[in-house]
Amino acid sequence: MPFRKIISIGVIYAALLALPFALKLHQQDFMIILVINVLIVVSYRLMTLTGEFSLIHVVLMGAGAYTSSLLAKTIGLSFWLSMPLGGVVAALLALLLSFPLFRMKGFYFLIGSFAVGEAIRLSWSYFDFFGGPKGVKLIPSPHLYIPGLGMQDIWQPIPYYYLVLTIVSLGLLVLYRLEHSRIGLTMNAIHWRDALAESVGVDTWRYRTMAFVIASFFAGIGGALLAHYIGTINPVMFDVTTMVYVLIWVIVGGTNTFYGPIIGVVLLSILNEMFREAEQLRPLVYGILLLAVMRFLPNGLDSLPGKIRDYRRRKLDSDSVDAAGNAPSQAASGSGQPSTNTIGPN
Amino acid sequence: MLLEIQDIQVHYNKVAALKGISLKVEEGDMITLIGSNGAGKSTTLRTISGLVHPSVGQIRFKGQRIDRLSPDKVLKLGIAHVPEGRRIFPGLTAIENLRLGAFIRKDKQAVERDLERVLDHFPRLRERAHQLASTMSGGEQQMLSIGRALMSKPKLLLLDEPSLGLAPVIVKHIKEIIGEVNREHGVAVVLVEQNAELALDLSRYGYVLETGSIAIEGEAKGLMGNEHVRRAYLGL
Amino acid sequence: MALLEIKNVTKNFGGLTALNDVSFQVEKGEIRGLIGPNGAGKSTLFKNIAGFYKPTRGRILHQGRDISHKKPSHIAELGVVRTFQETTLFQEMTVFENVLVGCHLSARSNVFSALLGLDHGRQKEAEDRTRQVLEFMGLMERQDQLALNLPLGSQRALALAVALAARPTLLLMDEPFAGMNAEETGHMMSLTRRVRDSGVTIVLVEHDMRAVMGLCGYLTVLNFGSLLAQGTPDEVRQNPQVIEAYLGSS
Amino acid sequence: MLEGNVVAVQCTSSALYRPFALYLLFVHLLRHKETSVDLILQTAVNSMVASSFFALMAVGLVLIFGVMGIVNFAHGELYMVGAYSVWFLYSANGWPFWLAVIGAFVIVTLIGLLMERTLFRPMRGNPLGGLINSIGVLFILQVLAVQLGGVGLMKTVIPPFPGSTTILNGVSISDQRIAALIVAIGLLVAMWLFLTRTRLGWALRAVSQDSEAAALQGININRISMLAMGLGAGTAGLAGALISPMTRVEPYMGHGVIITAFIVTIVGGIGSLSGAVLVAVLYGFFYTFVTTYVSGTVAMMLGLLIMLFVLIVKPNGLIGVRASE
Amino acid sequence: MGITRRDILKAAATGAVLSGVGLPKWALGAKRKTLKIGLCAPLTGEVSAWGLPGLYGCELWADNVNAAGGVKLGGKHYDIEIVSYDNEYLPDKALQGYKKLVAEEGVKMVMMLGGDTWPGVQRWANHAKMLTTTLLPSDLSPDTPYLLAPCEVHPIYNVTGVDWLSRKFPQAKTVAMCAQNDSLGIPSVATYEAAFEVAKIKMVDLNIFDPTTTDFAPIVTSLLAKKPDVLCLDTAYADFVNLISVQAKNQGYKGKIISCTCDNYPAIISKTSKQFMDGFIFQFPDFDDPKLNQKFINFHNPNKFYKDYIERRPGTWTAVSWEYPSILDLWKYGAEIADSPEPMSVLKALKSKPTAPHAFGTAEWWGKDLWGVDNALVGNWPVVAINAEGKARIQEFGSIPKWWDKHSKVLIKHMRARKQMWDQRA
Repeated sequence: MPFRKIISIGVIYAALLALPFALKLHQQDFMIILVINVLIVVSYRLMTLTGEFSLIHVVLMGAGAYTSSLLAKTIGLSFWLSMPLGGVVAALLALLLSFPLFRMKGFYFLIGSFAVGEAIRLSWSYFDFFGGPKGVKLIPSPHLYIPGLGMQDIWQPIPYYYLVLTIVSLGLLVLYRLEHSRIGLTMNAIHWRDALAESVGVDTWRYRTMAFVIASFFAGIGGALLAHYIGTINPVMFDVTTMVYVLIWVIVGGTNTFYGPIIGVVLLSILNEMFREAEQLRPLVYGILLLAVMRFLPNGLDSLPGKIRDYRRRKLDSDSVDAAGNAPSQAASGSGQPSTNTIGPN
Repeated sequence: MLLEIQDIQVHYNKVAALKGISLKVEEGDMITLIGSNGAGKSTTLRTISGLVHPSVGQIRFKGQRIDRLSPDKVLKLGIAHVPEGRRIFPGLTAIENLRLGAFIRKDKQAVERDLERVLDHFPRLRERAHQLASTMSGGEQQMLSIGRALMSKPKLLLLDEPSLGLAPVIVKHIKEIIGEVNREHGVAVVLVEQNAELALDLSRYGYVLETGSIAIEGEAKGLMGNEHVRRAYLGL
Repeated sequence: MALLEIKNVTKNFGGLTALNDVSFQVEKGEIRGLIGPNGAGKSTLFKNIAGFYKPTRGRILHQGRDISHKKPSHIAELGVVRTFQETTLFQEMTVFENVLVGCHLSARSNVFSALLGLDHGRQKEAEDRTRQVLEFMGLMERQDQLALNLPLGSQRALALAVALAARPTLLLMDEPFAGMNAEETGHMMSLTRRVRDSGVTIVLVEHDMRAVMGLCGYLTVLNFGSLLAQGTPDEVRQNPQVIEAYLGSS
Repeated sequence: MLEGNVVAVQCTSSALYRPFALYLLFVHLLRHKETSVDLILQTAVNSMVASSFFALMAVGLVLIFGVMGIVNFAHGELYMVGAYSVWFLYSANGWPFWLAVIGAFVIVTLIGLLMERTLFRPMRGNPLGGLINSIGVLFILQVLAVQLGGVGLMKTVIPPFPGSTTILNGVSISDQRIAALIVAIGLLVAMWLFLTRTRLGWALRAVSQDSEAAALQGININRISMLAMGLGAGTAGLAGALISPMTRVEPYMGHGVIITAFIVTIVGGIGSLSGAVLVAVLYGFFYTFVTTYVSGTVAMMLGLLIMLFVLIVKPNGLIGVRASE
Repeated sequence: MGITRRDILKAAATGAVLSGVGLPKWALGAKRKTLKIGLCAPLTGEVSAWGLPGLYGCELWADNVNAAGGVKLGGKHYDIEIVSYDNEYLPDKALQGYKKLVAEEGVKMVMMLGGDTWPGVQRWANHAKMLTTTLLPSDLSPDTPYLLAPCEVHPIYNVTGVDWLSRKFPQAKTVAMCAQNDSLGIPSVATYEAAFEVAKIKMVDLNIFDPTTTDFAPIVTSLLAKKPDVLCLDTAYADFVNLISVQAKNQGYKGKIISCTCDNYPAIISKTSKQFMDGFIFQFPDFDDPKLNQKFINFHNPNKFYKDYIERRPGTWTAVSWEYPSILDLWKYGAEIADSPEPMSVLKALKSKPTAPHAFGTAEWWGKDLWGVDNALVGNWPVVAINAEGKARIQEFGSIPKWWDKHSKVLIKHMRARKQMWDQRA
């Protein structure tokens, strides 16, 4: 890792550690939710590495939240066991769902994942076991043994913030390493050309499933962290509206880089708080922002540096070289054929 | 001069598909482009019909520049393109396909007359007029595709691999049809073919394309026995 | 025993018969040319061998093992690797990464070892292999470029390198010479020979007859989904049926 | 007799807590035997109305997807705008009802055209981008509805036909529903005639089957896209306009509708208009019967699972007829 | 009609905020000191109908009180300021909002809708010892010492309507009921079951539907198939009451209808008929009802309040428009007794006597048997019926405690069967 990167990450973490003391009480809560959402979007991006976009991520987050809450409430399991189990159950659910879902690709996968997700979510509000539409209340908060202080109930925002920050950082580290390992490389390869990957022996089904399962594990962890902080969950919290927000965060941020979705969620969440005064108009801001990003940065905010670089380079080029003979040609037919990567269709 | 192409270049992404091609078509003429896969034959036709725009060079049709026009404008000027693989509309009936060929025309009565003419010309299509195009055989689909193009009453017809995937008997029939279209309707034809024998036999003039450039050109009869052609095809 | 045996393979799409009872064999160490006019069924046959399609009838044997109903990735694992028509690469990845993905089989790792860095040895092995292949294909100095920025010739070489990285015993090359000029073709031909000399059997689908005739010792000709002729280039060239199929007769 | 009823009642309520919905459906059909003729007939009448609206919504989605390849998430909001337009023109500003319905159709069509021109056209070939843009529109339209009508209670659209017609003893249907049903069916027939009998209709279908070949016939793809989007949006708006006197007119009313429309579209085959209409009818009956006999949640859950099943069986698209390679 | 000038002004103002110009929310500094009261409720989204009209009511209440000289506590005069936070009816947003109101705005009481948004707040509210109110007494439990349900004791008051019905129309023998499946609908189902059992009216059908339902034709069909004498709509949302009633009329129903609420009933009459709606029984009076001018009513000047509200915020009046203000009335009463605005002092003052002034008359602190804590204010509750002129009028004030004294066992039985007792809800 280059030195500059280490320094900047160090600075960011120093700021993150000091931050709660500079914040007002409700902003501390905001930070906790935001940090959890960072894990949600970054894990969602792992899915998109293989080129698939799902609409079930938030439901799997809910699965983690429900599992952990119910285990903690009904059999009194410790948070330290129920939380990872929440992740495991979400991952297992994803594994199970991968069999029907990965028969589909692209748009069909998107819609298929939406169908299963919504059916699962409706079952929470339908069956008493999950608490029905009211959901689960009075979810216990985690306890931690701190030397010198004894057993501590971690429910106040600052300690919980550090707990969340630690777990999410670990999650991010894992996701980062995974992406930069050969496995991540292979997932990326599947995204670009799944047939080529298959032809050199990559079992694309296996890798898609792996990405889905791991992403869901972290979504489940995120859900559990949320549940044990708020103390209550209900099916509406994990509905398609929430999913749409995750999708927006990820896409506005951009999926080309690890930090893209993080930029998306941080920026939009802060904007959302800033526009709280606008009350009824708040979603309008979202809508317009979304359209603007798609119009000017269709690959997300993280494509901005590259665009600027491109622009500079082009400017340099056109200054130095007479580019008249090299104007890039456009296959701008009136036809609606999408930009297939074909070369010479003869 | 009906069509004149001056040194056009076409790039897909950054790769050059055509590296400077020039050719000419006279009124009522029939020329052919032959060459192996990837030589740039289809790209040339797609560039003429406006599906692709050249990065360099000009295309003139009856003296007017058309290299920046969209396909519907090019068609209105009188150039019809029968694409590779037929590309008929599978969910429409044969007759609906044919009528769509005349989509740009406003002269309703003349369209009906031409429809009758095309159906006379292709009795097989009349038999299957109300059948879904997807249920037709390959040869019938090819006829439909040519018939559809004729419905726009073109001055110039671009034919891309009309014999592709067809059995020899059908190929023969298609060849006859192309000849008739050229002679009887007075339509100029640019024919792209793998089947060089067929193409050169029909045409007045031929161009042999190799990797985006014209390797050799000349009167079709002269090209027939040309070593260059044989080599391009069979590696002699 | 032949390296590859195609036994009575038929492939139907709906009502269309793309391959009709095709049988032939490829011996170890050959460069076999598979030719025929457009639409003859060459690509379909390739896809059947590589597992992207399943034959409707018939069997495909590789080293005596039936591979006709296996998944593409499994077939690749058994040593049958294909390249693609046109240039199919991981466009937005570097040359090095492209080949590294190709090494997938020789150094697979699981999630946990990848995370904990336990696969360091295998990782290094894969990287060594990648460098070796890049060296072999003469792509070493371009290893950090994005695939999409390479000139056509290098892109094709890279496609070959990706396939080679998977350590094939049988390489299926789909039109590697399409769109190349004479110089590029010549370079690609020598690369192909080098690959064969390194012990890889090659089946080549190609329209560029100079390349085919120059490379292949034996040709198989398909037309309308059926086997039309087989023989040495000279035999095939003289074969009246082949001439008719290509140049047409009227 | 009464005794039996009580059992049935207990069963209905406890149905919420039991897992085997299909089994329950069966049990309930048996339990309701004593009133079944009336109930089944009335439910069938209800189903027909539901079906026609499902069909209107689904046909629009299919048109837009077929021609432009875009999944329009804002389709439910176009429906909402249709309903709001009627409320605004008819209830708030005293236009005649039918004029207001036409007004709604025009307004929503214009919104559709605007969306095509400014948002979907630049996204051609980028389905995900189109989807995201439609979500942006969804937010904007919801906010506009809140701004136009305020929050609080639903907007009241007084039915212009307050009466109801008794079809059979105990089976009746409101005149408003009859009127809406007639218009909906009329529109579907008109659309079918347009698509199968007119040049423009053929052109539209041609573009959805092979847009490049269509361009080669001189069909302007941009114009056809606008036609499809205008028509698709217009039908959604009309559905909203017609249903406005019968449902909750509020900014979020499009939400539930879009899920149903997706189910119908997917199960019917996403490129197929006739498939969409057929499935809309079947699903309308299925949904209404399950809602009547078991519960709306179960109906929705089963609908989603049916959709999933169809996706599993035909995972790579249900596009009816496409050119084979 | 639709858009008023005020709306446009508001939109313009919001636009200004958006464009970054920024308008101070509380533009002019007050001369007197200010006391803040928080409202943490859904102000946007699908549940906003339960929050926003309440905010409008509270603002009117505050303006009235301030105009009359504010509140005098400990020798000082205070103005009242309502500080609101939109919790979007989401637990996490509710928690943030609650903290913001309490810790940063320094409010002296937080009013909430309750339900989904309460449990997340509970722990912190206890920790901060903050006086909080809810409209949903089902939030009460022994763990909520500082939470009051001082206005609505939903759904217990529904027994008064059924009681009145059974006395007025003894010929009614059967009832069919529908209810949405949520935290409002289910406890209400138990209450109606108990009330009908006491009234000896047989329940012949019960249809519990999903809150996302939009088409009520199938539900009404299945209800009417049982040919009931009475149709009971449970605690349906206002929009549901509207749609169900219209469906019932269209499917030829001619019997009685009883419901917990019937907001905006003129709209329903306009969609059905006066004749059809004649005799519709529910529990929420119009505030222009002259019967509200009786001596024992504690809501301050209800008729004028209603008139002013309608003028200010036309078309938005619902039950919450007066319910939150009535809580403010009670708070003012408590603060004046305590002579201090401090939350715990106010709470102590309020609970110091077994009774307190409820909007509809003096009521007692009650609830131990149902919620494990006596934090709900229960007394008389009006029974309202629509008359032949299409106007809702109070028929009587029924006494909830009197009913309870006789029939508590029945209610507890049904509550337990529906798993609504506080010990079952934890």
